[in-house]
Amino acid sequence: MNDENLRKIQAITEAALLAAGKPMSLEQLRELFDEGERPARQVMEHVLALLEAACEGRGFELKKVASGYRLQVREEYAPWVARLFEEKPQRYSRALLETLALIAYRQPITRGEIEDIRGVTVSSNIIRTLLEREWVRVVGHRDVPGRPAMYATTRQFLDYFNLSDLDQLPPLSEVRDLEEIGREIEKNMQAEIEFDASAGDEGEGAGEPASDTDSNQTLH
Amino acid sequence: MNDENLRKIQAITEAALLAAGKPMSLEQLRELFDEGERPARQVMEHVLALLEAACEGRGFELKKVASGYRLQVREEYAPWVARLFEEKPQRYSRALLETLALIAYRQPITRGEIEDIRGVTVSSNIIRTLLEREWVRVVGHRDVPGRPAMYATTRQFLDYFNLSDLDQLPPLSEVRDLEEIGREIEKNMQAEIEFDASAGDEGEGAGEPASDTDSNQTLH
Amino acid sequence: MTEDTVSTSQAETAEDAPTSAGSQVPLALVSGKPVVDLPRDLYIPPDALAVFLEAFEGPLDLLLYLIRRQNMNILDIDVSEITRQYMDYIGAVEAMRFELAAEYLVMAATLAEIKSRMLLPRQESEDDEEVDPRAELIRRLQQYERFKQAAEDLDSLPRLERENFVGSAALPKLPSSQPHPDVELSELLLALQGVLKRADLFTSHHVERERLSTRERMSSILATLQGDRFVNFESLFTPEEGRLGVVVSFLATLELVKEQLIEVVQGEVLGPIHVRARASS
Repeated sequence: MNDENLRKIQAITEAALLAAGKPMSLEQLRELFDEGERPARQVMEHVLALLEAACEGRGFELKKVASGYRLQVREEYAPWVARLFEEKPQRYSRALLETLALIAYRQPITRGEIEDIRGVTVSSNIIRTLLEREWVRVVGHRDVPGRPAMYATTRQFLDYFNLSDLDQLPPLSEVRDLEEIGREIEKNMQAEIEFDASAGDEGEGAGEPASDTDSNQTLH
Repeated sequence: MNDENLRKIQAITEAALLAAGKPMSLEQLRELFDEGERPARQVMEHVLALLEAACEGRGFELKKVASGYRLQVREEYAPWVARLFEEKPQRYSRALLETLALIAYRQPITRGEIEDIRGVTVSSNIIRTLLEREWVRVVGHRDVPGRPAMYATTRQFLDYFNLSDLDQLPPLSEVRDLEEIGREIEKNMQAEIEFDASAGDEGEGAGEPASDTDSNQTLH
Repeated sequence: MTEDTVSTSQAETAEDAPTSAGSQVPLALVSGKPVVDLPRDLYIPPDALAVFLEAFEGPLDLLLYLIRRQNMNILDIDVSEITRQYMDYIGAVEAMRFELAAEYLVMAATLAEIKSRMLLPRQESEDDEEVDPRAELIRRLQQYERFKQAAEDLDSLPRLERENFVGSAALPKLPSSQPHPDVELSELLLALQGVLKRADLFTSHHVERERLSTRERMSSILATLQGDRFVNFESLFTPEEGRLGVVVSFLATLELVKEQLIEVVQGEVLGPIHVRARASS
């Protein structure tokens, strides 16, 4: 068996393992070849050793597992490869955004106070999500029965929204004015377009109807 | 950007392409990296060139298709690799291929226009199959009565046929324009009349292409 | 290896088949006369008629086939001969009572019309350039042949699952990652606007205009007042922030007192002032 022949068997083996995307036994690999050209077991083993060496320094490696040999992405590259499989994040609910906005504008504020203004209960999930994202934190407890936690926004919240401090949020009077909001959004979008042509694809959908239960409001 | 860094980006790129098992665009590849370490476009292009070279002599190659880059088994090893798959590769009917060819070369095109050229109705099944395979899509409606859908091919179509661009389709055979055809016919009929009024009944062997050299005749 | 998977089309199969009908039993009666043999020059045996409609992609395809059999050039078709063969074909198929697609009959009519027009003396006209009655048919045949060829070219391109296989490798253990949704500031403001509009319905609530920096400072002061301990009032101020910063801190402290969130204690007149969170007591 000359070198050229070995190289060809090695390339075919690599090709087959990549096309199969699953483990193949030594026998299965040998059966890719016509009887007349089928490499002996020892030759096949030798070729697999050659292939293993040839994957040195590459993105993948040859692994022997129970059902045979397979090519596998090297574990050291898992952090990058994992990004391929990140699920597209869900959008936040209207309820969450309202809660966040109230914490930003009315901090420190308790859950009960948020509920009073929103007219509906605030789910624990929303609070937990905001805490996990480190956009809000508990800054104390109000001295009333039950000692409810008071929430405030964090530095990470400001960083995320590109604010240096809360004063950079538009004043409430402007927030009440729909046209003002429209202008604001337009301005933001203009800025996005200027700085990042691709950003324009997102962010316009904010006006979607609230998906959760807060449409049936009850008076307290 | 030093060599070690480039090698790492190259290995990550290879790992990601093998993990994805489908084409990835330059941008998608760059987005595997955190902003801080994200390679510039030129660097990424350089890395892809390095990767392409590194696949020399192996079982697979880097291929650029319409939706990006993919690692694929070298065609020369397809005969061995095909044995992995029990099922024979799918064959497509002439009707489907002709419809697909018309959409590919004449896009955007309506079903009626396809039928005009093929001289037969196009079955809904064919259109549905093409849409389901995501080889074609509706790109609009022609502004005529009934507003028929106009079809065009997709990137997946190009990917499937190993093309990066519609320009890479085999060129259409030439067609002589109608005026030219008209002249040819005149010429031929003239010849028929002159030489043998009854030639039309036999006709065998009359297939010599009319050459342009004997075009001393003018239309009436 | 791949070549033998590419089988010939049915039309070609028919072409290769024996030419003799091989039967003396009348196939059918056509116009009262028994049809014993299939028409001359037809290379489709009777049993192949069953696949006739599938074998050809319509009348243009059949015409091209007939033209090729005669070694004719498309530009130079002998309409009478082709029409005769075409009609024989149609007749045979109809005689076998196979359902014939309407397109074939339309083409038969078209051919008959062309043939009759070609028999008429040619009329010369001053204004109209005379159009050969075959021209439109030739144009269509040429056009169809182009795309028939293009379809064959397409079919012979290397393609996935036949000549090309995308490489994939097994995955190592991947770190789990939980992506966060993105939020635009404008979304946040719209949400707030929505809630304020609703809140307006509940007249008991008024969210008044306020310096947000004061509320922010209230939060941070509260955050430093964790636990039960008293904190020196002066430590709430950061002189490096300048006059404005000190004023904000002071306003925040007053607001906290007003909202009864902190208590302020002074042990003696002009003595040190201490504050602590009320809830912590």
